Amino acid sequence: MEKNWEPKILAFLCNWCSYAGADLAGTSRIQYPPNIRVIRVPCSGRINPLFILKALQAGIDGVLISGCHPGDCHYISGNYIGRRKSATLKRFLEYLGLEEGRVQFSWVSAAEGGKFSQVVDEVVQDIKKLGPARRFVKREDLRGQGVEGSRKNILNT
Amino acid sequence: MVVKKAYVETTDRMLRTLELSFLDEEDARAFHFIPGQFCELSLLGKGEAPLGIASSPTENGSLKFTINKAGVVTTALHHIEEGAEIGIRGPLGNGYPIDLFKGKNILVIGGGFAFTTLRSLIAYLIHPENRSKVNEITVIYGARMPGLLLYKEELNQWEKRSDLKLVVTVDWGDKDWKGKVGLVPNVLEEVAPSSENTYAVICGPPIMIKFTFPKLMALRFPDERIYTSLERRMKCGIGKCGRCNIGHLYVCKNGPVFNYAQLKKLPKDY
Amino acid sequence: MKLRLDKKDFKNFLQNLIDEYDLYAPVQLTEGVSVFKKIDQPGEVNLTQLHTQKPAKDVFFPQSEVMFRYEKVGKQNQMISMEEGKRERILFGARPCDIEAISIIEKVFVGEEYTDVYFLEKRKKTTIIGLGCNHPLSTCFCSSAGGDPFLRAGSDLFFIDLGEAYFVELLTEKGMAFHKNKFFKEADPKDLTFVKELEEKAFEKVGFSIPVDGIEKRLDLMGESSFWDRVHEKCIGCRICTYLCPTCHCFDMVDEGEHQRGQRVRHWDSCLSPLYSLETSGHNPRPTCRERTRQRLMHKFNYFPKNFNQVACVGCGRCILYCPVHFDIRKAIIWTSPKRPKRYERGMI
Amino acid sequence: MEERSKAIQDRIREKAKELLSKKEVDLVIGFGEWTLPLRTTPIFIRTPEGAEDLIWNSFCENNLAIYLHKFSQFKVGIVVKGCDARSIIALSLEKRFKPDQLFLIGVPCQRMVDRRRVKKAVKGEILRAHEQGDQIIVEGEDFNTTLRRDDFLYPSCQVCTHRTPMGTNVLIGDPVKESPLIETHPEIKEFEKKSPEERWRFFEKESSRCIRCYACREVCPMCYCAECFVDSSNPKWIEKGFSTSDLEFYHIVRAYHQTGRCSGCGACERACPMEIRLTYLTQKLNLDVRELFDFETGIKADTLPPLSTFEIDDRQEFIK
Repeated sequence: MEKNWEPKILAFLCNWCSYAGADLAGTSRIQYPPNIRVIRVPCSGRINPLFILKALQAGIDGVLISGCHPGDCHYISGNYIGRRKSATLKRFLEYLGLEEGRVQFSWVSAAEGGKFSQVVDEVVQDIKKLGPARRFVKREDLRGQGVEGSRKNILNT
Repeated sequence: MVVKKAYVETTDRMLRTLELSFLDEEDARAFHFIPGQFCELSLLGKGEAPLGIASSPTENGSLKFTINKAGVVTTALHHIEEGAEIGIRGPLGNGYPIDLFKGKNILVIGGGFAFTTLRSLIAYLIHPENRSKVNEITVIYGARMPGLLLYKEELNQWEKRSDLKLVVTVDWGDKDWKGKVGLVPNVLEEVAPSSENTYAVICGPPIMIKFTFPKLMALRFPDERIYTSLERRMKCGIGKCGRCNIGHLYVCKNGPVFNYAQLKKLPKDY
Repeated sequence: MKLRLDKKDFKNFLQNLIDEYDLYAPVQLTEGVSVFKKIDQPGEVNLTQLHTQKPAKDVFFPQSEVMFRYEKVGKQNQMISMEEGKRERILFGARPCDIEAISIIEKVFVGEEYTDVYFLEKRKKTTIIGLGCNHPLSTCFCSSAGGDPFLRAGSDLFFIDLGEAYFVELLTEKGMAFHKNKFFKEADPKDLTFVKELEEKAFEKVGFSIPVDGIEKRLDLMGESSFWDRVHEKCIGCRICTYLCPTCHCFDMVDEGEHQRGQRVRHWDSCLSPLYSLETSGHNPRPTCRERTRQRLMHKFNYFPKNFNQVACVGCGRCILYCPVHFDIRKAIIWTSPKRPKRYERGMI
Repeated sequence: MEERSKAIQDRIREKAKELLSKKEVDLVIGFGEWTLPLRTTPIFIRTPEGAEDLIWNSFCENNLAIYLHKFSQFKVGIVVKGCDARSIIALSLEKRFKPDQLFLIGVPCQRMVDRRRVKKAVKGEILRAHEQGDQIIVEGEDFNTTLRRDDFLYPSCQVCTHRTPMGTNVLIGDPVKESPLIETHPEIKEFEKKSPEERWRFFEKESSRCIRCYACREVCPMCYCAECFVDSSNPKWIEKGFSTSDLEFYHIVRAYHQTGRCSGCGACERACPMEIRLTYLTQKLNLDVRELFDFETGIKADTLPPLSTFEIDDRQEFIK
């Protein structure tokens, strides 16, 4: 593992609860690790498994999906649908051999700034234990750089 | 090549014209084309798209393309800024049979944004150097709405010319529209140009082409004197990648310009 | 020149090739699945399967091939063209049908007007070692398609398995360069008679029963035949037959990567995919499976002969073996013939 | 066995003839003879006389439900096994057919024979094959081997517990006693015991063989999206290039999209020319769905697929 490696974590936060929760954590000046990049989504049920896979493929070390508590969904049942998707996807990825904990889920309400920072803390700790993502990551060297023996000529296009 | 000028053509903002100039003098001199040919414009990271050349060989120094926003590449070409560099591969395809047009009347029928290569042809024919080579030129050009007409300024100039008969029509007019209203095949029937000693050149959406052919037949145009430019999905542009064939001919290499006599022999795969 | 190579020397012979060339030969990926791959160890070569899954065209026209890479430095685009490895290549263990197919692809890619440098460069650098088919499969119909199980054309060297040795023929200039190879010995006169025997047996097995001859003319009259309404019915539009076909050569070009750097790649493409001919306007000139199946068969047996005087099918039988819904191209060929059995009319394709 | 098959075959023909001559259906989709041994092919019968081409044996492996998309404009009679019928029920839950558009001729399935395994069990090419009792006799140029049928069944057939088709209009032959040949899914249980590292390596090795022919997608009755995510250019989910990561991406999503929809027919695995193990993905999802939501695909015609519905008290111990 590289020295000073810090995990990159992508968080999909639902607009109505978790995003507001993260906001609250910020306005209440609760500290949490700066490893997460947030993408705001309308609802945790909006998460397409493709989003998670695409993130992991791009080399994200961990993905956090967070939505409203059961019963609190702004769209009544979005998080219930999302919960089923999450359950099956998590099991499936772990079955295939992706490390447990790369993809994590949480319920954080708009009032739980403290819980949000705690969740992020835990996720970062978990991912740090797992180390940088290797499986499923698309290798950089296949993407147009560092080919041995390729001749460089500058062509004006 | 570098984008010299870029502007939106139509009110729905779906068509944008790019004027490109070569970065290299030598390339510019080496680039010879005839109206009706096309180029593959290439944006790194997005891909290539085949586009008909809208400028005429007589307009030295720059190439003009009018691009319909449809796929990934064309959308990116819509967002490209003036001064940006893009790649170009061409000229490809056969182009309009200009040599055959010598001493003949020319009837140009265009619809929608397929007018680009026809603009190239007309600009070429009305150039002082070439105008004397052909007799009468009649142009019928239709679009869905007045706002969707391409090259409006030029159309105005052409209208004023005495050596060119221009009929512009739209499917639906608006309150400012003073020209014709009607579909291209019907307008063709109305204008009824003589087929004597005349070549017809059609380019437009498949449905327009389909309905224009019978009207031309009725006007007694022989099959060999009806030329049309076809459109297919293309990748390589040089007859290798396989997808644009109609029968044993490749639209990119043997076309895109075919006459009706050729098309009649081919499967109806277009 | 006729030589022999004892099987006990075979490994060393291969090692010798690996030392001097980039060697491509069949490798088994898992039981029953093999492809042509670059060989590092002689032990990897596995000739148990008559046909590899992916044909030998993969060596000259890979499924995915980088055409060039690009990088953006400031506003400038820097293009990096791909350089092929310097070493000469050897294709070993390709069957006559695959080799014939390479010459068919060559007709398209190496033209008068435009030449495909990616293909040509590889083709020029490659010495082809063919391998005769002692036991053709029941799906093979190479003889009917103009080849045969021991066709030498296209090969620089030709191997025939004699059991405990290989019979080796040096056929071209490129092949003759091997005449001093230390593992080759003078061929036995007995070998020649044995080869003759093997050839006759294989010829007999393959036979000439499929009426490929004259199919171009027959299909000329069948452009809108009801045949096409039947033949596509069970096709599900997967790309197996086109990807595994040794003569299919359609490709797609796409850009991969980001704005800053990436590459332009070409991939195999298939006429059976709806996207193949879908225009950006949304119009698809081949909207259903019927047109797409017709395109596949017509391209092979009508359009291609029109352009190149040869059918684009070598009778390897891969499309018959691997079709998930069991489409048999031989039946389609027989259908076009006036001598087809009556029950074909009922739609038994 | 072959006597039973013969009797079934006769009754399938009879039924097809009846349907076609009374014009109750436009066509009958069933199985027909094919040129290679150990195989049959889907055929499409439009005339009563044509019904004579229909056959039934232990090689009727295709899931014919895929053709219902192609013939959606017709009234179709279709020969179905247990798995085909389950696919059809799952599809009708997704409202793919008009009611009464289909006439299902159900055949209790004797489990189908894995032609690849048979092929690997003998040396040389198989030229002829036939069934006799519970044995398959395969002949080649210089061999004649008798194999026990039950040793050469498709993995998906070995674990099948719903061989008698459900929701059929007519059932030909008596329902069979339902029980798997091997208890649950030994392969999956075995696989789960391995370390994540090993499991990933296996998955990587399998998917790296993929040649992107998408046959697994095309043969699947449940894969009918107008635009598959792999074909989408905007957004571009995967690149078609060299990286195994892209192939893994495809196989994960293809399988995962079948969650709660897969009937476990195994058509994807049979179609793959590179012999990639695919059912170990879908079977796992089926097991999960059974465990988590107590759902089996295509058993009940009125229960929504698990991912389009929910229960308030679904399991959520994995959520923080």
